[in-house]
Amino acid sequence: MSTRLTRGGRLIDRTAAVEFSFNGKRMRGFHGDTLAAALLANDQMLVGRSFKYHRPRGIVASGPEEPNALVNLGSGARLEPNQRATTTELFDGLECTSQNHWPSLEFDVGVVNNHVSRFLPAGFYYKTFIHPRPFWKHVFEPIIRRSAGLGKAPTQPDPDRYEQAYAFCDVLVIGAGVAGLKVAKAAADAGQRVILLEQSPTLGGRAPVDQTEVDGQPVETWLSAMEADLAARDNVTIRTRTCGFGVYDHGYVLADERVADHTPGDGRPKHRLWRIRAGRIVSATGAIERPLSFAGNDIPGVMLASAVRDYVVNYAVSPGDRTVIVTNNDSAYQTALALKAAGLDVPAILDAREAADGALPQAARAAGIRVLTGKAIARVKGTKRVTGVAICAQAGEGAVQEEIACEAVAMSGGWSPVVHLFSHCGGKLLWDETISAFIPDPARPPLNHDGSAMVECVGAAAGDLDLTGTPVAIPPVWVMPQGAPIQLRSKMWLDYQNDVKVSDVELASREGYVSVEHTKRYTTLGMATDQGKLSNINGLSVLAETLGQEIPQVGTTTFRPPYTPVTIGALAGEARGEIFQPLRKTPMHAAHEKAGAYFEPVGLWRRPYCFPRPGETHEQAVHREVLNTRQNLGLLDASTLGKIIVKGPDAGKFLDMLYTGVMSTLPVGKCRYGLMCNEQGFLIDDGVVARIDEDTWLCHTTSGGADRIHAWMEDWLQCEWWDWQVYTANVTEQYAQVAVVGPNARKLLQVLGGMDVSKEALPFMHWADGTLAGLPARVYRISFSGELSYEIAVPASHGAAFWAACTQAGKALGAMPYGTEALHIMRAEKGFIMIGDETDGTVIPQDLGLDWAISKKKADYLGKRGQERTFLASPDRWKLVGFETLDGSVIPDGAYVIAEGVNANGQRNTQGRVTSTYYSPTLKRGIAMGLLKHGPARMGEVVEFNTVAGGTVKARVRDTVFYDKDGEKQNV
Amino acid sequence: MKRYSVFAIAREAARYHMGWERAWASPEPKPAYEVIIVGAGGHGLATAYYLGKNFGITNVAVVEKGWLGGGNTGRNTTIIRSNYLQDSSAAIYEKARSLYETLSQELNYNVMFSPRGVMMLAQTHHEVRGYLRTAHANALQGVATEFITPQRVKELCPILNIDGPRYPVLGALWQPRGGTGRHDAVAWGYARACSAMGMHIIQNCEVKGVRSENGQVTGVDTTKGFIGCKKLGLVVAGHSGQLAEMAGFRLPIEAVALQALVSEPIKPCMDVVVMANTVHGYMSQSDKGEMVIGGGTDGFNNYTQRGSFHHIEETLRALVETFPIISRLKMLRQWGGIVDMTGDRSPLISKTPLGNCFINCGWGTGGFKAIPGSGWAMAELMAKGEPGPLAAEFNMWRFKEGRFIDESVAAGVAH
Amino acid sequence: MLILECPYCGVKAEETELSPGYEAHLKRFGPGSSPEEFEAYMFARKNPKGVHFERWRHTYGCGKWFLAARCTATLEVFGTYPAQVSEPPADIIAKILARRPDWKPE
Amino acid sequence: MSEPVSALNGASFQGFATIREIGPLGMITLRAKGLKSLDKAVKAVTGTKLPAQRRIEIKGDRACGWMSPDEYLLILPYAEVGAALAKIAKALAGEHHLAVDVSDARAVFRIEGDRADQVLRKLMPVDFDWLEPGELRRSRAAQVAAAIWQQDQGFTLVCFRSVASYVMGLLTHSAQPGSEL
Repeated sequence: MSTRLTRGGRLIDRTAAVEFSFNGKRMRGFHGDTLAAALLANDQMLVGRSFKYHRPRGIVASGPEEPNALVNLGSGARLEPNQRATTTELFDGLECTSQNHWPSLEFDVGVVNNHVSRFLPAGFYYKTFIHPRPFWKHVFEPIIRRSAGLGKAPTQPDPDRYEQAYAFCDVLVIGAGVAGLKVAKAAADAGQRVILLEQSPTLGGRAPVDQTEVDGQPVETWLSAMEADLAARDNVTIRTRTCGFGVYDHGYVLADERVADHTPGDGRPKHRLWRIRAGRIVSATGAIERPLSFAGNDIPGVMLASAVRDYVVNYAVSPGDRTVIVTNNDSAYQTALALKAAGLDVPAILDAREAADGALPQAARAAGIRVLTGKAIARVKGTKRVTGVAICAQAGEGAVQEEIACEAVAMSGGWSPVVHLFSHCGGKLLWDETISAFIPDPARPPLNHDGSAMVECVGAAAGDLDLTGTPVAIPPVWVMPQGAPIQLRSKMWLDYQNDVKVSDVELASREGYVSVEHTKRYTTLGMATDQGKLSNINGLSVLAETLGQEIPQVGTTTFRPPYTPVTIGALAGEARGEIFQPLRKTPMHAAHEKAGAYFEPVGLWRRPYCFPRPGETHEQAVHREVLNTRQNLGLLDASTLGKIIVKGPDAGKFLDMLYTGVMSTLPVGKCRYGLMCNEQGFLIDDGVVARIDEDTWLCHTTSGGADRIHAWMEDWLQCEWWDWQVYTANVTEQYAQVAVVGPNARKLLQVLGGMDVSKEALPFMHWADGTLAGLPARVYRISFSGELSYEIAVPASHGAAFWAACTQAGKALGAMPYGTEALHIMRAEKGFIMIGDETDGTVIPQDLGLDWAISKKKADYLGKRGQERTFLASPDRWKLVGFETLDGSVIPDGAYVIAEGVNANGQRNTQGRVTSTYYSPTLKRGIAMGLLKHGPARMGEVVEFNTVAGGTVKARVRDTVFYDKDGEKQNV
Repeated sequence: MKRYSVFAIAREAARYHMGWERAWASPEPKPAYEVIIVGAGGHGLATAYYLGKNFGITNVAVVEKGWLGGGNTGRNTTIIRSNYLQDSSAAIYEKARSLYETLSQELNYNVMFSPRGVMMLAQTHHEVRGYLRTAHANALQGVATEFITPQRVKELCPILNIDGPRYPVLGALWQPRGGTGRHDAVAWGYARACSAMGMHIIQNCEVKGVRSENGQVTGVDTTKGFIGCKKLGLVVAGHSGQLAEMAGFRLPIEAVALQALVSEPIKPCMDVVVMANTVHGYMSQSDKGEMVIGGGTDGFNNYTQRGSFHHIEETLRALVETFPIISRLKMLRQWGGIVDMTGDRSPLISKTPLGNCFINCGWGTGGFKAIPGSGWAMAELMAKGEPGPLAAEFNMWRFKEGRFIDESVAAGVAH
Repeated sequence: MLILECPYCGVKAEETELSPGYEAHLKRFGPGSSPEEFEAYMFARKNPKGVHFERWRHTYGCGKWFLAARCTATLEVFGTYPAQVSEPPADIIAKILARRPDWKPE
Repeated sequence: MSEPVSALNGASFQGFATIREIGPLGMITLRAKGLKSLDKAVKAVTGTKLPAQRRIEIKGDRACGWMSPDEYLLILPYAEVGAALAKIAKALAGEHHLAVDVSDARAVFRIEGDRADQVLRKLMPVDFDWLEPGELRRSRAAQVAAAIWQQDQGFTLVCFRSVASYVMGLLTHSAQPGSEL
């Protein structure tokens, strides 16, 4: 059984006991433990089930490469699926459960897949479940989905906070092992600004476990001195628990800091995403040990040799009393020595090499350990945990020579440098024959913005596996034994989580899925949550063998970020709830909230849609607001309308290019409606332009258009007509703007007092500056509703006060606030177009009967040439008309006018569509505008609109002005 | 071609699956073919397949510079839907969707078409009107969609936060027979079927030049030498501009990066595909349990297959707001592809200024769902030399006339 | 995640502070131009895999448009310069040629 | 006349740094380039010289910041804006320029304390190690435009008025006790 040793454990604090639970079972560990170490200390060998065959799974590794020991961590709102036990720091009260089994970890019904695994080879699902057709969606797929999927889906919103931060440095070192620390120090000595990231809580990497000395000093002495040295420097920042997980272009690196994973609920952010911009990136990310492929290498108790060493040395955890070592290189001998030093039994070291005479093998022999060279594991015995191994010759076909009882197997198939960060942005790799691994090619690094090398690797990440002072050679041993028959190969796991075996890769190759990407995708090799950290090279080598090619010929797969999976909450950062997105508020926003407004988003703004009273539906409220405005007085917060000042000697000329009409001739003091088109000719914005003085205009835009149109103006001024003397300023937010609308509008302004707003002093389409209610105000006499109407702009800082004054003074005049929906209905009753309703990016002003707003005399304006193209100039375009239903009903939103017959693709022909359709409370019937082929020539004709239910609605074509055609109401 | 079936698997299991034959052959190129398709992605392979199946043209080579299905076919979020607004789009995407319904049976290869339903959320009143318009258009186009209530949205996708607070769900456009497929399998299934018809799929063969005489195409220079042809189809997505340049014309196309990502797998919690265009995010759950998430495109020309990470962050913000439970899941893998965007964001299936050279490109962010329909229409165009009704509107001369096929006009986007 | 130096304010701005604007040095064709000229102005974009001249606006900074010479295949930036020119300046051309000797300016 | 009210009416938050909304301040956007009298016009309003690229010249409660090659931000007491605009108009009469009151279009925050920079390091893609005293940096705070400079042992941040509560939310989130960098 695996257990806690009575002494040792460099990372644990035996004075700080910690309680936790696994599958409801209470267990004890120590502060400093990882969850994996603590589980092993409690003899929890079986920790999960595999993806496809639901085979028993135990802990294999000790770091982020762990494919098996994934747990549901926490519960309720803090449930976190697929948490790696090997990188989870133990804390008091930790709860976790194992994954992917039913009803229990020990007894899992899904294991039936294991018993029929012969019928479920790689890609079996592509070859079956084809008939009968509906069965895929309704029978087969649900079964497959349910048996896949690993961890539990959370059911509640995440209660934790996340945040992000920016950092800048000259040199970013990722990985604080000996190599990383040395680079950091050298860069710091050179006066550079250094950031050093380390994914684990402590510095030193593998050195404290694997080395006794660094630069002639005891390793712990060297490390503390180095740590103290770096910590004392102003130009070095060290961040532990921070994984640099992705390298992006131009020196951009993302790192995930696990701020409070080990102290959940303490109020600190759970994670912090670092966005680092580095001049140079040094990847000191070490190497990951590879498993060996032998039959039964997935049985709980078979572990990486380095992991066994880590558990013994760092956590004083024994994987079992008797551990067999199997290896193709010297490093695993360290495990044997460590186990021996901890008083544990190592019955044998099986070395696939014909000879093993290095210092470590000699030391092992000297320690009395039985070293068998040229040997392999024929198969591992046991089901839910290892009970022994059968030994054979590596050179043979697996004839068993001897069986050894043991509780654990520590394997080492060599080491793969962690080249991920070098590869993320296109760095190329070389195959190193000596260590049988891909290493970064320094001649073909990823490039920075200036063309220089962006990432360099050092230490083990660069292939320097020289841990003990002697050069390391790792011969290729890809399958054990070399001549293993298919029966054994179909029991050799490459990808433990996804259940991909040697035989699966061979099958893929046999079927022609020979590109490494095809093999991966066909077998799912390397697609598990460890992203192939343990399996990729072994799988690739099997593929190369079956193809009779060299590994570099077969190639490697592309490494994509992230290096280890990153919590999505950290990537979303602070942006949730109230600060999910900026929510733009007008100065009157609080007053609207108080008045019970129902808001709608308009871009990032919130505008009141209507102001429902208790017991009123939104529709009832809208209708009341329309009628009250038409009969008495309505108040609209129009602050969101864009306001852009355009000034300069060439401003008139500029606006004449920008608008379809002429603005240069607008007299000072007057207003004019204008349309803007893009170069394609399509209508993009509209609004009223006011001439402020000789060389100043104020352009109103739609609410959504202010920033876009301002940018559009600047684009033309900076990039095309840069010699024109024009300045613009977006003053949208400087003003709170209130539309005072209805028969009592003038009366209200008179009550507020301070300005002559009579018909004579301020005629329709004029503006004036003055004082209202004691505030500086600019009053525009314009109307978007057909009523007597003023729009009043006051400084935003006085907006709330002005709104309150209007509301207060308006009480006696029947004033009510109205929202955007009432605004829409009133403008539709008047036949005014709305950008976004009548336009959709494919409509030109001519389609909307707005020819009166297009200058015929101007040689040019933006969009003019576009509008001359054949399709846009066609007489057959759909044009704007009004519609009224024969029965007074409302035409459904989005309905099309149907035409006879079907087109070549069998679709029903159409000849138009509705663009605005409302129930008009004023006229007490449905009204609509829409586009119709040859529309203006078809007045009085009855056409049919479709409904989604398959019916039709008959409507008569008419003009677009439903209300007060002669404009008597607005011209009083 | 040996048929795939559960019986075949049982038979092979007895001999440890040693008897399976290659899914497709890997021949060396012949000196000439009747038709060469450049690009062995989904669209190219489907074009070849329908040339054979619908027109009996099997003297076809599909040449591919890398491995088949290795471009955008293998990099997308596998959404299949046809709830498009414009008639010509709806026609070709619906053709594709209906072909997907029976594609597994037709190819004898399970492409795992899963009509689990696609919903596009309406989160502003403007979006409601846009989707109502699409629903009315679809009703006339023969595309089965409906506009559903927020309550129905919640029933179909319980993990959705329909109450906002920022963008409450006001309804959704629902296409019950939309869904997902297994992207690699689509390419592999077509490749296997093409190979069975005797067509040549030539991988690791990059086209370096296009040859012509008297304004007619005569063949292509490749890394495996010159290969002659009577007709040439360019179906290479992100690299269309390069191929067009070799053929001597310029396309209304820009190449930009589009990104996607998946989470670690979790047990099934989402049975439908959800697209939330107001906040720019879409998500579904794969059969493996991964949440499959699509991001936005970069706004600059890019051939690196790497996008800018802030788009991923924007997408994830939006999705955490929409699906709060994903906050504690982990992003497992992110990647990018190069998409070719045309001037109206709709594809080109068109003759070109070069005689007997045809182009199929410009699928932008939405190509996977179109594969069978695109191949069908392209095959018809190449076989007859003139477009059929499916391809007619997608000619490359529409830009000169200003005759756009603009899908962005409704609230919809072309993912 | 690009960084580009704004030639107006000297800030090494990151991509999120900028807005991209696609191809630079377009010549505007208005009324009177042929259908072919207008189509080319609107749609026939250079889409090179290699050296490209493009527009960027320092949106979250000084608000100015500037131009950049960048490689679309490696994302290397050769230089940035103000937008008020109709063709790339000589020093930018020289910088490109220093790193891409085979490149031919149009 | 009512008193002008700033966007958040002087809201504040005490975390590991102090966040205060201040104002309203008088602000004028002045667009002009290479004019002879520009120095004089600015001096008349703010008492400072014309700032160089990316600089802000501060004098008491007045300042002039460089916003772009042809744009300056003039800061002065709110009540004096009208008079200042008149001064500018007079000084630059006949020359091409644009001067406009933007006092009400902005919200202004102070971020103070030893670790004030950390609050901003979480929100802005700006290398604060290299932000010099007297440097005005226009950038982005999370999802909105913002300008910042160091002043009196802290930072002043200017953003648009409509997003003031969003920015307050950001600053509050970033200054939470326990979340020091």
